[in-house]
Amino acid sequence: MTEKKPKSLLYLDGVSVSFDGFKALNSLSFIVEPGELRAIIGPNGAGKTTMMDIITGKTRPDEGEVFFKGDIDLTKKDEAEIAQLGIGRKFQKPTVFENHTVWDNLELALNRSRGVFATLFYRLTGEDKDRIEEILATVRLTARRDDLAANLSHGQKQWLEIGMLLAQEPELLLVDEPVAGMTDAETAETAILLREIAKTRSVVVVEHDMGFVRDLGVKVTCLAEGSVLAEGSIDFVSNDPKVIENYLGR
Amino acid sequence: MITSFLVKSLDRTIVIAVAVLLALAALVPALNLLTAPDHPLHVPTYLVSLFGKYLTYALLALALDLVWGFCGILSLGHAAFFALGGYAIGMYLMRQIGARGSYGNPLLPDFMVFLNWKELPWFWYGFDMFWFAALMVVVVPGLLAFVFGWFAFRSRVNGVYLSIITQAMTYALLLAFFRNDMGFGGNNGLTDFKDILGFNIQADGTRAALFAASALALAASLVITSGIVRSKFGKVLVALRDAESRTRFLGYRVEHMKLFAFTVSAMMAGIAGALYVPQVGIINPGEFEPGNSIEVVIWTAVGGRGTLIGPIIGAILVNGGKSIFTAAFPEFWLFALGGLFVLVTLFLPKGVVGTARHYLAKRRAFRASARKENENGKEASLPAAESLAAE
Amino acid sequence: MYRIIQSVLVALLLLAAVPTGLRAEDGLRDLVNALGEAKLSEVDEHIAALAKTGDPKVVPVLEALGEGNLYARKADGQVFLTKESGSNLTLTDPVSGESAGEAPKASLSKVKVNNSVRRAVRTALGSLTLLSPDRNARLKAVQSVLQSPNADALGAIENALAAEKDGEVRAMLEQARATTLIISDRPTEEKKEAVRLLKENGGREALSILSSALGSADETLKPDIEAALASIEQTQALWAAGQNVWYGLSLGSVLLLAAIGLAITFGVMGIINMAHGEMVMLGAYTTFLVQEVLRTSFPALFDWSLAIALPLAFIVTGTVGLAMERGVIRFLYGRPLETLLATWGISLILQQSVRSIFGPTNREVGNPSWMSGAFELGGLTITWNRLWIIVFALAVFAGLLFLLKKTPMGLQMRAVTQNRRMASSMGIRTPWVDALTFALGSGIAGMAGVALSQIDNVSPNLGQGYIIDSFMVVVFGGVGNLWGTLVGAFSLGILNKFLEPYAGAVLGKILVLVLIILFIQKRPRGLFALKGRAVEA
Amino acid sequence: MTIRARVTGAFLAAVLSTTAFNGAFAAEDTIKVGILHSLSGTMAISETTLKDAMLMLIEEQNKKGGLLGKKLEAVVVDPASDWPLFAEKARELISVDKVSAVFGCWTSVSRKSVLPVFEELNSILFYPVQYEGEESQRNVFYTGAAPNQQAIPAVDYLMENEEVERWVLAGTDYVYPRTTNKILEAYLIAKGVKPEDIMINYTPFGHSDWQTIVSDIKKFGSAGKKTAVVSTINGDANVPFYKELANQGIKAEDIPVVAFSVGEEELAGLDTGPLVGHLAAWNYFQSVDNPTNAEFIETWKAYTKNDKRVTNDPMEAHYIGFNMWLKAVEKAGTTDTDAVLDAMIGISVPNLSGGYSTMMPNHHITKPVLIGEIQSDGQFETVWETPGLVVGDEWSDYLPDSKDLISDWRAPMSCGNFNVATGKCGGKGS
Repeated sequence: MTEKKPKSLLYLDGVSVSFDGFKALNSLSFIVEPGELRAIIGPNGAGKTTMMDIITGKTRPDEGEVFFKGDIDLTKKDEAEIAQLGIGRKFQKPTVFENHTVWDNLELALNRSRGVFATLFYRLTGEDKDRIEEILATVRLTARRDDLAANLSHGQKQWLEIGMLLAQEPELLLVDEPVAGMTDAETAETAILLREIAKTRSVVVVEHDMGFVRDLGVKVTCLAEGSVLAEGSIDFVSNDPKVIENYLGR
Repeated sequence: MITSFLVKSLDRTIVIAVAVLLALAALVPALNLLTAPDHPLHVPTYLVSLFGKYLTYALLALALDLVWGFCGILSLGHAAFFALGGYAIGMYLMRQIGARGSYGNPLLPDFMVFLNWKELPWFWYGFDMFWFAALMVVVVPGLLAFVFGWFAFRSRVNGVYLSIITQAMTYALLLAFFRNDMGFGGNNGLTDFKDILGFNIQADGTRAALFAASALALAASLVITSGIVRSKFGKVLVALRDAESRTRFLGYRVEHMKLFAFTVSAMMAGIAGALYVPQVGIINPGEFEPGNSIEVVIWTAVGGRGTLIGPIIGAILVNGGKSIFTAAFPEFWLFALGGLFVLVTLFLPKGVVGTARHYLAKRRAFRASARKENENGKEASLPAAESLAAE
Repeated sequence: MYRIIQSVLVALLLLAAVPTGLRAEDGLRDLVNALGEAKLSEVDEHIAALAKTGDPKVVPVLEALGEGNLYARKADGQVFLTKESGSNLTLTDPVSGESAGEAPKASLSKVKVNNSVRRAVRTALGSLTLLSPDRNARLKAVQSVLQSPNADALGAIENALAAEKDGEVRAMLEQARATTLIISDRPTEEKKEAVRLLKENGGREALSILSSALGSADETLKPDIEAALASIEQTQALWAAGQNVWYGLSLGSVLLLAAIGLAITFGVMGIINMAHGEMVMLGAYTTFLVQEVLRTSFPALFDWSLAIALPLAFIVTGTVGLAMERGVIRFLYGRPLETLLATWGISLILQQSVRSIFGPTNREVGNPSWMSGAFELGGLTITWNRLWIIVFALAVFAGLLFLLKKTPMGLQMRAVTQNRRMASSMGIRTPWVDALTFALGSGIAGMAGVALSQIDNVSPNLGQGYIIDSFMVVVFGGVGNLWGTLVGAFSLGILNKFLEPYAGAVLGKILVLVLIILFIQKRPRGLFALKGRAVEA
Repeated sequence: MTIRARVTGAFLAAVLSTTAFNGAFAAEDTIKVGILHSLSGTMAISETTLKDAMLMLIEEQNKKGGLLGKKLEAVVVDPASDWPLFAEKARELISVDKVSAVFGCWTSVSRKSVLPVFEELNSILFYPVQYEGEESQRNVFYTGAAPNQQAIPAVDYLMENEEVERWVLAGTDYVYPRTTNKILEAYLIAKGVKPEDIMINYTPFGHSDWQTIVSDIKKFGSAGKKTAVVSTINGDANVPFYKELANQGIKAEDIPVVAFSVGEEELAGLDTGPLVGHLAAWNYFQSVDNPTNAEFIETWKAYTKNDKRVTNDPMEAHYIGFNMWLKAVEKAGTTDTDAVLDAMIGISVPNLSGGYSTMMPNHHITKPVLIGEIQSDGQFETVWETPGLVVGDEWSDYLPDSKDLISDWRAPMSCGNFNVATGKCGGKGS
C-alpha cells in the first residue's frame, strides 16, 4: 500500500471476518477517495454486504484496519456513532419507517442533534422545513408527503430511503442494490439521481444490474470470495478472465 | 420548550380523557362525601376505593403502553416496578405507625419485633419522612429500570429474550422479597397501616383524596406520555420499534432512547404502585408474581396497545370484569376471563380502542373518497393516514 | 416379593412349631394377650418378653404388631392376627396359627403401635430371625440389627456369625457385630478392633454409631474413635461433592423434561406458549386416571401404569395441542407476542377445567415398585425414581432429535420453520405440518407430566410451577436449538445444586436467575445462538 | 370519543346493577353469611374444601330451622389467592352484601389483608387455620390453633416419648414457620437443648426439589443422637418432600417428622405406605372415635356425594366457629356486630374430638391437642393427647417482646395487646 492514509475518505486494509468457520471476508483491502462514485459487483456470497456491515459498524472484523477520513478508526465505533460521523447506508431491501408519513421519515433522518432530550423538545424550524421540501422535490415525493410510508410503491420506498440518506447529509453513502425491483425507467432515473448526489459526496454502490453499472460509468470493483478480484473501468473489469470465470461467465 | 411539548401532547382524544379524569377527581369524592348514603347519586366508599384501585392499574397499563406500544419492548416485569413503588410508600406508612404497633416499639415495625430484630435495617432509614419516601417511589423503580435497561439495551437484548429476562428479574425479586431475612416483612409484606400525612387511612375523606390523587396522577401521566409520543422523540421510538437498525444507521443511539422510555415508564409504574398501596392497605411480594406482569400486558392488549387511551380502558374493563365475575360466578369466572383473552386476540387484535379507531378511520376514509368523487377527483390526502399516524 | 418370602417363612416356622409342648403354648398365649391390655408405654417390655422366649411363633405376632394387624377381641381380651376383608376382619389364632373365623371391626380393638413400638419390634425381629434358614430373611434381620443397634443382641449376632456361610450376610454380620460391640461392655482391645473395621467400611451409620460411642468411650479408645470419625468424614465430604453433581443432574433432567416440549412449541415454532405448563399437568392427570383404573380393575398391572400412561398422555395432550393450534394459534402466526395472550387465556381455562373435573386438591399418583426406594453406589445414595427420570429425559431428547433430524416428518418441520413460503411452494402442506409440530410439542409435555407426577404434586397448579423455569432453560440454551435446551437444563440444574448448600435454596435460586440475566447480556441469543450474517430488514 | 364513552358507561352501569342486584337480595328475610375462601389460584387446593364445609354447615342449620326464625344464606366470593383481592372482596361482602359474619381466609397474609377492613366496617371474621399467633383483634375469632396448641405439645411428645435430642426445624419461608420456629427454638433451649443440636432450614413456597435438604437432614441425623424433624412446610411443598423422604429411606422409626400443616387432605394426594409413623399435631383427626364426629363425617360424605372425601382440622375449626356464632347470635337475639362480639366470649360448644371448646376473652378457643401417626390408609392414629384442654395463647411466652402482652376483649379492658409490664394497651385507638 503505497497510498497515504490521510488522502482517502475510506480505507480498508486486510480486513477478514468469518462466521462459524466460513470466511466471509478474506484480507479485503479497498479505498474510496473523497467525491468518488464507486460501483461494486460480485457474485452472491462475495462479501459485499458484509463489507458494508463492517464499514457501518454492524459487524466487527476479526482482523484488519478500517479508517474513515484518514484517522478515525471505525472498528472502535458503533452504528450510531458512524452514522453521525457522516456515513449513510441504504439497505438491500428498502427500509423505511412504514408507520410514519413520508414527511416524518425525512424529519427523522434530518441531520440534527439526535440526543434524547434534543428530540424530546425538538421544534420544526423554517430552515428544516425548507430542507425537507427540497429533498421531497429531489426524490419526487412531494405529492405524497402526508401518506404513510407503508402505502408507497416499491420504487417510491427506494427513493424515500435515498431521500432519507440525503437528509442525513453524509460524506460517504453506501447504497446496496438501489434498483432491485425497479422498472427500466425508474432505473435510469435512479442512475441520474445517484450521479447527481455523487457531485457533493462519495458514493459506493453495490449492484448486480450490469446495465445500471454501465449507466453510472464509474470505476468498478469486483469482489469474489471475500477479496478484491479486479478493479478499474467497467470495460476493464468485465474483460478480466478471472471476473468472467467467477461472475459474469456463469 | 416545555409549553410547546405540552401543547403538542393535547389532541382531541387526550383532552377529552383528561377532562373526564379531572371531572371524576372532583365529582366522585364530592358525591361520596357530600351526599347522604341513601341519596340516589351517592357513591359508596366501597366503589371509591375500588375505582381508585382501577385507576392505579390504568396508570400501570399506560406505563407499559409507553414501552410496549411505542417502543416495542414487551416488558414482562412491569409489576415489579409497581411493587417497588408500593413498597416505598408502604415503608413510609409502616414508619408512621410508630409506637402504636402491638408491641409499642417506636422504631421497629411489628414484624421485626416478634422475629427478634434488634435494630432497624439501614435501608429503612429516611422512610419516616414523606418527601423521602415519595422520592424513593420514583427513584427506586427508575434506578432499577435504568441499570437493568442500561445493560440489556447496550447488549442489544431484544424481543422475546428481553421479555424473558424481565420476567426473570421480577421472579428473582419475588423470591427475594419473600425471604424474611430481607427485612420487608416476608410473605405477609407490610400491613396494618394507620395514617398517611397525618390523616387516618381508613377515613372516607382520605379514601376520596387518594381517589382524586390517582385520577390526577393518571391525567398528568397521560399528558406527559402523550407529549412524549407526539414529540420527535416519540417518532424515533416508533421508528426503532419498526426498524431498529435503520434507526441506528440514521445516527440515533437506540439504546439511549429505549433506556429513557423504559426508565420513565418504570417511574410511572412506581407512582401507580405508591397510590395503590394506601388504597388496598397491603403490599406483599405477591405483587411481583410474574403472572401479574402478564396481566398488565393483557389489559394493554385488550384496550389496544399503542393507543394511550386503550390501556386505560383495558385495565378498567378487565379488572371490573374480574370484580364482577369473582362475586357473580366464583366457580367459573376463570373460564370467562380466559375466554375473553382468547377472543380478544383472535377477533380484536388491535384491542377495543384500536379496532374502534380502525373502524372509524375506515368510515371516514370511505366518506372522504365519496366526497372526492363528488369533487371530481381532486388530489386529497388520505384521511385514514392522518388519524393512524397520530398514534 | 417380600410378601412371598414372608409367607414362606411363616409356613416354615409353623411347621417347626408342631412338636413344642402345650404348656409353652399357654405361656405364649398369655404373653400375647398381655399385648392387648398393655398401655403404649408398656408394650416395649412385653415385646422384649416375647422375644426372650425365642419361640419362632412369636415372629408372625410381632410382624402383625408392627404392621398394625394385631387386634384384641373386646369381649374376652383374646388377641388375634387379622386381615382385612370388607368391613370384617379375618382372625387367625396367634399361637395355633389356625383360622378363627371373621368378626366385625367394631367388636375388636386394635393393639396400638407407635414409632417406639415399631422400633422395638424391629429389634426383636432382627435377633429372632438371624438364624432363619432363608438367606434373604437373615439379610433383612442383620439390616434391622444394624439400623437399631442394641448391646443385648451381641450374643445372638456372634452365634449367627459362627453359623453363617453366605459371604454377603457374613460381611454384614461382621459389621453388625462391630457396631454392637462398640456400645457393649466388652474390653477396650476388642472395641479398638471394631472401630478399625467400622472405619474401613465407612458410611453414615458408622459415623452415627461412632459419634454416639464417643461420649461414653474410655480414654484409650477415644483417639481411635476420633481418628476413625475424621477419616470417615473426609471420605463423606468427597462423596458429598459427587452427590451434588448427581442432584444437579437430577434437577437438570426435571428441567429438561419440563422444557423440551417448549423447545418445540416456543423454540422451533416461535409460539410463546404459556399453556405449556398445563400440558405437563394434563399428562400428570392422565397418569392419575390410568392408575385409578388399574387400581380398581387390574391391580396386578400397577407396575406397568407408567408404561401405559406414557402413550396415553402423549395422545391426550397431543390432541389438546392439536385442537389449540387449529382453533386458536393458527390465526396468530407472525404475531408471537399475541400468542402469549391467547395461550395465557387457554392456560386459565385448562386449569379451571381440571379443577372443576378433578377437584382442587392433590391427587394421589403412586410410584410403581421399580421407581421406589434407593440404592447405594459407593457413598452416593441414588433414588430409583430420579435415576429413571434422568434416563427417561435423555431418551425423550434422543427420540426427538432423531425425529427431527432423520425422518421425513422432521425434515418438513424444519423446512416450514425455516422458510414457510418456500416450503409451501415446494408442496409441503404447511398448515398440517404446523399443527403436527405443535401437537408433538404438546404431546412431549404430556409425557413429561407422566414423569413429573412421580416427584411432585398432581394438582391443577402443577404446570404453573414449571412454566417460568422452562422458559429460562429454553432462552438460556438458545431459542431454536435442541442441544442448547439439553445443555441449558443440565448446567442450570448443577449450578443450582452447587449454590444451594452455600446460599440456601432461596438465595441459590435468586443467584441463578441473576446469572441468567447477566449471561443474556453477554450472549443475547443464548448459549447456542445461531451465528451468521443474518441480515436484518 | 363516542364509542369509548359508551363502553365506560356500560361498564359503570354493569357495576351498579350488580350492586343493585345484590341489594335486592338483602330485602328478603335471610341472615347472610359470607364465605371468603380462594376457589382459584395457589390456595384453592386447601381453601375450596372449607367453602364446601361452610355450605354444608349452613344447609344443615337451615334444615334445623335457620337462625332467629330466619333462613341463613351463604354468599360465596372468590378472592383467587390474591391478597389485595381478599380485602376488596371482604369490603364487598360487608358493605354491599351486608353479611352478618364472614368465615374465611387461610394464609396469614390474607388475614392481615382483610383485618383493617373488618375493623373499619365493624364486622366479624372467623379464621379457621392454625397460625403463628402474635395477634388478637376485636373483630376476629381465631378458631385454629395458636403455636402453644400445636407446636409445643408436639415437641414435648417427641422429647418424652421418642427421647429426641437433636432437632431439625424445617419450614417454608414465611411468617408462620418463622414465628413458630422462633418460639420452638427458645422453648428447646429453655429445655436444655444445645444450639448446635438445632438445625433451622427455610425453603421457598412450592419448593419441589428436596434432594439436598433431605440428605442434609440425614447427615444431621447421623450424629449419634436421636433426631426428629419439626416441619412447618407449607401444603404444596409437602408432597415432594414426603416423596423424597420415602425414597431416600428415612423411616419414622429413625428420624420421625412431625408436621403442623399436613392433614388428611394433604395425605389424600400421597401414597402413605412408606410414611407410616411420621407424625402430625392437630386438634382434630378424622379418625377420632366419637358419635359427634361420626355423624359429622357421614353428613360430609353425603353432602359431597363422595365416599372418599376426608375431613380435617380447619373444617372442625369452622364447625366450632359456626356453632359458636349461632349460639352467640341466639344469646344476643340479634346479628348486630357489637352484641354478638360481647355474646361470643364464654360460649361453649361441642367440638369434634369428644369435648367442648370455649371462646376465651382473647378471642382464641380451648382445644385438646392430639398427636397422630400417619397410617397406611391415609389417616392418622392418635398416639398421644393432652390430658385437658389447652387455651390458645396469642402472645407467646417464649418471644421476648411478646411475653408481657395479654389480650382481653371484655370490658373494661377491651384490649388486644395489653402490656402487663407497662400497664398500657398498645395499639388502642388506632
